[in-house]
Amino acid sequence: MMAEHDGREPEQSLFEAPPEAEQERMVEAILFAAAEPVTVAELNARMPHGADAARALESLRRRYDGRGVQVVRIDTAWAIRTAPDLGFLMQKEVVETRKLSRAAIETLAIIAYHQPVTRAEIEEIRGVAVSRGTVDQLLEMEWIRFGRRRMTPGRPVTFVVTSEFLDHFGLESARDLPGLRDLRAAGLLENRPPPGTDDGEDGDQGQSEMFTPDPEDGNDGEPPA
Amino acid sequence: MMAEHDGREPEQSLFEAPPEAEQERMVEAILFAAAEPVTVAELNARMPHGADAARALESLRRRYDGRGVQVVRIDTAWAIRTAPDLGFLMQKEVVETRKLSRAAIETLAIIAYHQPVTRAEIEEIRGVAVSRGTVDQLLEMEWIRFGRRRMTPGRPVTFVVTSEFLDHFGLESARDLPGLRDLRAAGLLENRPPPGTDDGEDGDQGQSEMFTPDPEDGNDGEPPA
Amino acid sequence: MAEDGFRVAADEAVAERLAAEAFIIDVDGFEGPLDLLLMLSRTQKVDLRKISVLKLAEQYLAFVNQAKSLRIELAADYLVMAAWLAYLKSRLLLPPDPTEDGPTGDELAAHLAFQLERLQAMRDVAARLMARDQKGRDFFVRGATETVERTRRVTFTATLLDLMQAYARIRTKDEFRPFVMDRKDLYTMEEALARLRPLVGYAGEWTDLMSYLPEGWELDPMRRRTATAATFAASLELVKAGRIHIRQPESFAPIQIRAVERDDG
Repeated sequence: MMAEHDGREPEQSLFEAPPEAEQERMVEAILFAAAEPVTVAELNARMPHGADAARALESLRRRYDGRGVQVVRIDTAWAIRTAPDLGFLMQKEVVETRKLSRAAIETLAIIAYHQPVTRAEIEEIRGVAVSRGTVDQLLEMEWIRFGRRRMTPGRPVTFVVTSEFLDHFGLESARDLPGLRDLRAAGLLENRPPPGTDDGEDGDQGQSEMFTPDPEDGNDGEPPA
Repeated sequence: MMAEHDGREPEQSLFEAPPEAEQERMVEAILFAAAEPVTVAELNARMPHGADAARALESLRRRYDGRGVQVVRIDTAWAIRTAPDLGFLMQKEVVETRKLSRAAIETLAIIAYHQPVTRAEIEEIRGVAVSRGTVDQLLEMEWIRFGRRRMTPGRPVTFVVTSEFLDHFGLESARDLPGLRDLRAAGLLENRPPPGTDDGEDGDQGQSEMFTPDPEDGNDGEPPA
Repeated sequence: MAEDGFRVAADEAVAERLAAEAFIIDVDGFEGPLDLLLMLSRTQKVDLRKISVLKLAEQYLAFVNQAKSLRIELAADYLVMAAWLAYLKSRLLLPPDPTEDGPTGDELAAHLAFQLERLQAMRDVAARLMARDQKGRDFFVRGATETVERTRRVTFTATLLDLMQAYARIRTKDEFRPFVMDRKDLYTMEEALARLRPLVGYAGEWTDLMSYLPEGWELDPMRRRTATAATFAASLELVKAGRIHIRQPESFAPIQIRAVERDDG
């Protein structure tokens, strides 16, 4: 039987310790598979006799320097973690762009043209109730905000458009919104659609559909001059 | 410090895609963060526009060659796994799995080598009825799943192995099953009906069709669902 | 002497019983006749491709006969196989009858040999498969995974043209005001909800839903209708939210609601 190594001098017990490169592989595999950070003591306990986990760890850490994952110290233990600059890869944002609903766009238009305006006034103009969801949505998009309360009984809140709104629509101020006369001049109030813009894409048949002056042509925000 | 750059970049798409070394870091971070294999499609979806995950994967795989962890392909997906020769370090991580019965192991092998295969065919090969529990167990482990129905009278369901099966046994694809080539060469994967039976029904289905040797085409061994 | 003889007899009885028991255990250990045939074929000590099916049939029939003499119940499929092998044996021994249709004895024998070889091959690859490095035993997945957060962000957009068209639509509509539903006589579900919410907390007993109509709306039939519809819709919302119970004892009976007690959920 082989005499037991006394282990006093681990540096010299190369006789049975695996080569350094091999020790590094071991540390790598252990850190990878561990659910929790692993201490050097535990690494040494799990690795073959004579291994020097601290040293292997150090060279592993250097190896991962600048890589997509890094060997990091957490308290007294070690773990492999995503490089901080790549954290963005761990979230996946699905952005969906939808067209505003008719109710929302109408409400928005009324606020833009009549601001500051109360909810009751919006309903008066639209002729139907304004749902809470519609207003919330516009508030959340930061296209409208609360204005000053109206000095009438009940002190109702008013709504105004925001600078984000102006930004989005490329307006300097709400006063730049074309007036009814401009709309008419631009053909937007004509009852028959301008030639060549006919498309049947708008499937919904609201009551006011019959008054819609023309089908919208495309999605680009440029109003006709 | 940045990972080394590779001087000669042949692509012209530098305009928006991150440099290759950076793409490799990204793939590295994503694969390290996941326990389940990640498909190339998902890698591309999570990486910045213009990135080429497949290429980054290839160089990452080479980088980890011989390391304590490895980049492995499972079907159309990729994952990092510890090197099998270091399993002895991982007693802590070993999860006791339910021991499979001999019937379950044989049934699994028959499905893997003969897929897509019907229950009747499994029974024909084993010479005994396949108990419901055996199939249920394999389904529950997600090692097998239902394949397409066979276009024969009764339209029986077929079974195929899953990518979880491939992952568990460290197989890149069903084509890499051990001994597959020899079995095929020996004609042991043919559906050979007993003499004297009406063999009109099986003309359409070579069970081994998926294994048709065709190493060039990168098609994963899975039949379409 | 007599004692010895007795002992010998007793020993034989024991041996026989043990053999029978071993046999029972063996039969139980087989997965059907094909498995048994495969085991018997190994005694021929040849490549499965060169096996003598005739000899194998005889071995099997001998096995079944032995089982019968030991009065061991064999499952039906073992007996079916025995009958089939007896038939096969006769086909193999007798010269082929040219008037008879169907497969020859050699064809049947070849198929049986194929089945045995295939079963053996499947067992071999099953063993090779199980001997592979396995996940969670020989190689391991990442222990500390990071979850990918999937955030779904919906952005809404509109163009200036949309905005102007919407406004134009409303302003044009003004000219046709008579067509528009009169808001004065419309009670919305939001209003009903706002009214119901604080009130239902006090409804410890079943209360008629109609008692929750807003004051002054129950007189005019049109207003009563819209208020009833809105209040009913609002009550369903509250049921969905788990705030109240709702019931109607029978068709056309009054609809009643009651608050959900805090501690019964």
